[in-house]
Amino acid sequence: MSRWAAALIYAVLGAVTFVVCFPLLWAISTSLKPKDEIFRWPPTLIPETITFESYRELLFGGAVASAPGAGVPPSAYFMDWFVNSVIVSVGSTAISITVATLAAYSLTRFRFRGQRAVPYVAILGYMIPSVIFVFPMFLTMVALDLPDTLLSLILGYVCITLPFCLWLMWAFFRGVPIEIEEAALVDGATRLQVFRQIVLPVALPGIIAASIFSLIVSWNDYLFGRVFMNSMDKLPLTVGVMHFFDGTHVDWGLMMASSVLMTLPMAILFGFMQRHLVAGFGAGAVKG
Amino acid sequence: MAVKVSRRAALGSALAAASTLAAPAIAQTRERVARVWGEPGPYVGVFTNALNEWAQRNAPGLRFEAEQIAWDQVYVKLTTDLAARRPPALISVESPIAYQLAAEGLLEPVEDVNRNIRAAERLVDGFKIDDFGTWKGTQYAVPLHHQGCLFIAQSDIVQEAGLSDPTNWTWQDLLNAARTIQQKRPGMAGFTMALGRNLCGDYHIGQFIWQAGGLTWDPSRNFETVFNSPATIEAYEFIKELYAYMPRSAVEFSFLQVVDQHVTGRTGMSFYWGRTMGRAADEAKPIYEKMEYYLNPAHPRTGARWSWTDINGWVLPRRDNPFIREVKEALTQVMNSTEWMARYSASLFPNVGPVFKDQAAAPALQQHPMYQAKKRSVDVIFTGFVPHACNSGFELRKGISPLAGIAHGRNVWSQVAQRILLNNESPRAAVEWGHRQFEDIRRENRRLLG
Amino acid sequence: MLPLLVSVALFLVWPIVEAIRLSFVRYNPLRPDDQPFVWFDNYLFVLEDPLFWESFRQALVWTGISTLAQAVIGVGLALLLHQPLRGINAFRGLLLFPYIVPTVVIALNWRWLFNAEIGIVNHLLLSAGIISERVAWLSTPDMAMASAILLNVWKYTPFVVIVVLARLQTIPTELYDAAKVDGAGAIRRFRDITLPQLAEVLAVVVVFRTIWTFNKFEEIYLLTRGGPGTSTYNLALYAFDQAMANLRMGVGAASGVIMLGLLLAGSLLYIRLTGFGREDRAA
Amino acid sequence: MTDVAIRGLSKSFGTNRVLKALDLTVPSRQFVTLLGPSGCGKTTLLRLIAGLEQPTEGEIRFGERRVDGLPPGERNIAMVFQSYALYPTMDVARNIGYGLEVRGTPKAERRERVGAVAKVLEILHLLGRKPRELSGGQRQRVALGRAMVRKPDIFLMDEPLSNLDAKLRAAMRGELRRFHLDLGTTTIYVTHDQLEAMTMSDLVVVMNEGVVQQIGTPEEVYARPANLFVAGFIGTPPMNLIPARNEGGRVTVEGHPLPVAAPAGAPAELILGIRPQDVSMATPGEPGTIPGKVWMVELIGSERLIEVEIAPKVRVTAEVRASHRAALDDAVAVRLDPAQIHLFDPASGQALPREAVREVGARPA
Repeated sequence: MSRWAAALIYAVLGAVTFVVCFPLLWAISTSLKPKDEIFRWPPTLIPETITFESYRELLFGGAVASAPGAGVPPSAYFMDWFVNSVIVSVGSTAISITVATLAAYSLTRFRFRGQRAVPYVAILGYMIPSVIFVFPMFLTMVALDLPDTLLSLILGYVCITLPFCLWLMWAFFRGVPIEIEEAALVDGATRLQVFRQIVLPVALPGIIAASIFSLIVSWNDYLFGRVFMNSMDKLPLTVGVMHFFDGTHVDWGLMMASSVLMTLPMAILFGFMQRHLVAGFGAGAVKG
Repeated sequence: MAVKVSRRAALGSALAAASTLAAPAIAQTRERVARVWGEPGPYVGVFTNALNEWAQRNAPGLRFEAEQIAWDQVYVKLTTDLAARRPPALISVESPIAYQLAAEGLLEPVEDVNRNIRAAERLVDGFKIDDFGTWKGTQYAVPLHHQGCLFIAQSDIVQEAGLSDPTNWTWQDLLNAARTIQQKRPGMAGFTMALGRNLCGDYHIGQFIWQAGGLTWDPSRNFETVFNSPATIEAYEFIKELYAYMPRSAVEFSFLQVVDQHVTGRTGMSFYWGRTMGRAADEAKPIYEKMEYYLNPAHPRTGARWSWTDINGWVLPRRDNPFIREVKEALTQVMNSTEWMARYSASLFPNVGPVFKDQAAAPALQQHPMYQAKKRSVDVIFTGFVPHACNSGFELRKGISPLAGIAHGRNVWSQVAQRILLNNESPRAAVEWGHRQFEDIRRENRRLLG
Repeated sequence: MLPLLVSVALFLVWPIVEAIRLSFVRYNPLRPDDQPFVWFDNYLFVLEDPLFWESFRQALVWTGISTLAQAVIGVGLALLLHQPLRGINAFRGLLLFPYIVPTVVIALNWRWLFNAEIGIVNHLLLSAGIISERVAWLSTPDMAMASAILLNVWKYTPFVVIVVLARLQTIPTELYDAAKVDGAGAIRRFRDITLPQLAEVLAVVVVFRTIWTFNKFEEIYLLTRGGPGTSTYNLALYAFDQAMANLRMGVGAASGVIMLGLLLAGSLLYIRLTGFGREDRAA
Repeated sequence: MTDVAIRGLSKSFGTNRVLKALDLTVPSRQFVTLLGPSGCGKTTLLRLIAGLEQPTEGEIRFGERRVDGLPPGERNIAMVFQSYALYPTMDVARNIGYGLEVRGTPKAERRERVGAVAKVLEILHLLGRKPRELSGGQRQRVALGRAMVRKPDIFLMDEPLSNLDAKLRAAMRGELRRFHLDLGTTTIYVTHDQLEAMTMSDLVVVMNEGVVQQIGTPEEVYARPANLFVAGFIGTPPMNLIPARNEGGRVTVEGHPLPVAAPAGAPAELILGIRPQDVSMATPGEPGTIPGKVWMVELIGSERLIEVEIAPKVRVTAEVRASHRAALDDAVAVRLDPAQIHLFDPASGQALPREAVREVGARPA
């Protein structure tokens, strides 16, 4: 490739990258501004005064005990929401991946009636808009005496992530030659050992891709959180931060700081797992 | 029931797997939690603190918990939680919805509470208990607060534009003022109101309709739909004229954006409740200092200055509510306490107007710095507007209508405005469209009217 | 294993069955005990509702433009990212990044960026002289739709990039060598080798993106709530609005079921395109 | 010291009977090859022996021990797979030692035994690598090492050389044979390649359509095929099989009498089999020869194959010295070595008793 062509590609990529990253850079910039600077016109691209006040309020605001005559500001719940989001996304991912892995494995390794239909069902489940089943599922949660619990969210997210995870794992296990399992059986391993020591390590890229997918979906969900949850201290982050719009007031600094903090865990995860993401999603295609 | 049981059985194994992994998520205490719904804002939290003070002394193991329901989420929560037969124990909700719930027969009568707190005697002049949510002679609401939507102007800008005292303005003066300000101050809107498809838009538009003499359903004529009157069309035509001096994006504005505009100095005048002043005091002192509240500009012919007012009371869901007795006792205790009620009202000054005389006269309110600094405006907010208070469920104070809540759920009033402003429909055609929507609502819900 | 699968299927299938049941009853959520069976009234209501058709049209615009833009930009970026250049991995990481940004975050950011009064986008365009007065991005019907589409393209183009990139990496380099020997230039090589090799995966991606964009709820709900007016409504918003704001659960469910039918058709197309599960039969 | 005894073993997949009441004894310490075309059931038989499949009926004994109910791990066997089936996530050392690992062999001992095997296989330097970093031959050795390290009673090998290139395959044949001689472990080896079977085995089991066709030493199955299938399957180039007749106790081909007597009780129609190596070229008209025309000539190195059409569609291939030249359509004749003639009953496909084939007026066979 000529140097000019390379320079051109760099230029195009650089420009696109800037456009792509700009919303987040702007969010970071806003989150570091003091409140009066946020509303200034013309806006300052780089904060003139840098303050971590918004972050402090989010991260440590919960420590402020509320006086009996004053309400608790929503920002005080931020860390609760953060922990909730971690619990529900990790919890639902753990369940989804466990079930999907076991189910996909048995789908590819054992014969049973209706086996062939399962991937079809999975792919359908994978395309159903959640707006259709959020309400019936909420009624189910109520019937199970679970509304307003993190468990209800976990189960809800399992429902929306499982079909895709199942499908992805199914695609992966199909690619695992049965001979290596037989070799292990001949070597004297039990079925469980075969699964744990041979199959799982081989399927690891698939598991990682499915986990990332599941984490993204459950971490990003808004609708289920909105409908299932009530208590301020039990909300997931996505629903919680909407409380910063209190009708008459929104603190954009706080909003952007929470945007940054919400994105951060996913960004870190993504940084570490990017390679697997491409590899894993290459195997199937992806729900978005 | 059979379905439910089999479903439980089927889900059992999934739950078993789930619960081992999610043990921390479900580990919750077994205390009884009575949920309290209210708007976002500190006052519901304050009231809940008061309820909990009662609970600690009188009902061990019971805890009240505030759940803030953002304005635009009221319907989602109401719909899902009532449909799931798990209502909260106590609700403070915008009055038209409260009226609707009362007519639906979903609420517990509260005459006893109102009697025990001597509500009738304590109520500030101009309000009656029935205004808060009495349906067919039964009281379903305990007066809690009032919030009237008023006209806000920056005195410096008004003076600079050479305009008269807004106290006596009519619509024409308003239009003229908006035009003048827009010309004199480049980059500043003359006037701002909400025209988005949301509750705030409904409220702001409603005021103009009533001032012109229009209304949606006529309670005196068995709630006949009367929306398509010349008065209504006149109101929308006026809004269209006025829109020329509003920010372009007013067509998406809701509560927040209107306050934002005013507090950040990008409009000379606006409609809003008390909160704009409170926020300006927090964030924009120079604007706060020049900010004045007035009764809404009068319609030139009718002279009416109606103000969309949330005449807000506590309501108690009747069904599936195991806390009725305790909530009533707690309410009685708290609302008999002038101190708590004053604290409630003062927690977001001057957003939640005091409903009781003793509360209004309490030192916590009288000596509030904002009251000291802005006595004239606060008096308008707390008491001056009361004769002009009505709302879409209590139009022109003619009588309670249970249909308005539904119409707000569909934002019919603001949808009409959007058809005019965004789709360029003629006001007459848009109003006719709205009329049909309202007529549908009336037909679908005739049973509510009884 | 099997009981586990069955219970999961129940968890998944039950809500759909319930949604179908709801679509045949009149159901005011405030009165959960009163659910009369009304046959196809809800469907008739939906099909006679101009707002449904308006939402449907808008959903087509929103889906069509978003998907097309995602496919074109996605393939273009994937081709660039496929070049063996130094530091290309850093670009890959940054360009795939939007995919993981939570919808709530990006919707909030968009509202902040495109804020008509103090948004940075207006500021930049004004100072660059591209526009002469502030554009009310989210309150002008066309602009609101454009902003929503832009958000969708921003967030989901990385998905196309990921999949196309994975496919590009499997195209044997011999093919290009052969084409070079045959004297094909860069453009011909792209047209005759790259594109046909990508065709299948592109078809899959486009079907997926189409179905998913068509079903999107949160992006629009959080950005414009369907407004201004109803100019950014799609079917998901319509269904939600009917059920929640209009207290017509049955109508909401019916429109959901209609969406379900459309998605079934889309899935069939997908299965056709990929021959999904065919290899299974041979095994 | 384990022999393998198989009695009445059947295996069906659905309605498809892959093995049909098969009996087989694999003597202890022997290298036994299961040879047959693809689909003949040889791999299924191996997998049944390994315990990877369950028989439909019949029994399998290792020595005195009946094993057909045991899981593979309890049979003390080792298996080398066609694809090697190396564990992709484990390095070579762990791959080899895995069987020991799951049996709880202490780490030190494991390392020692893996090392010893690796040394024998000359893969010591590869122990830290992952399978994907190995060449085909190296993978093959690792797979072998994995089988050897456990000192199993029986080695099972499923076409272990088929994925190697020709040269490597030839070298590995010798090595495998050598390992077997050193270790003396009973080995069952599945292949479709008769060269492997011939060069490596003590015994060859020729299978077709789920049935054992012949069991014998390589020499036996080559020199005395039990039936038409074995005759046609074994030997390169394949044996000529041409129609013949029994005319009054004398065998004739296309009307030309051969100096061979038909055994007593032989049917009138016969099939005559003769390897190309036992066919020589002659001048037409010589007694005992069959005239024909040269139909095709192929040079295969030091030899040349001459295909002679002796009647329409009936051709006999002769393998002669490369120096022997022939032009297409030359009129020639072929002479069949009477001592090497095999006769088969076309109805049953079975070979007629070898003792009964006599060269007319010549020395005994």
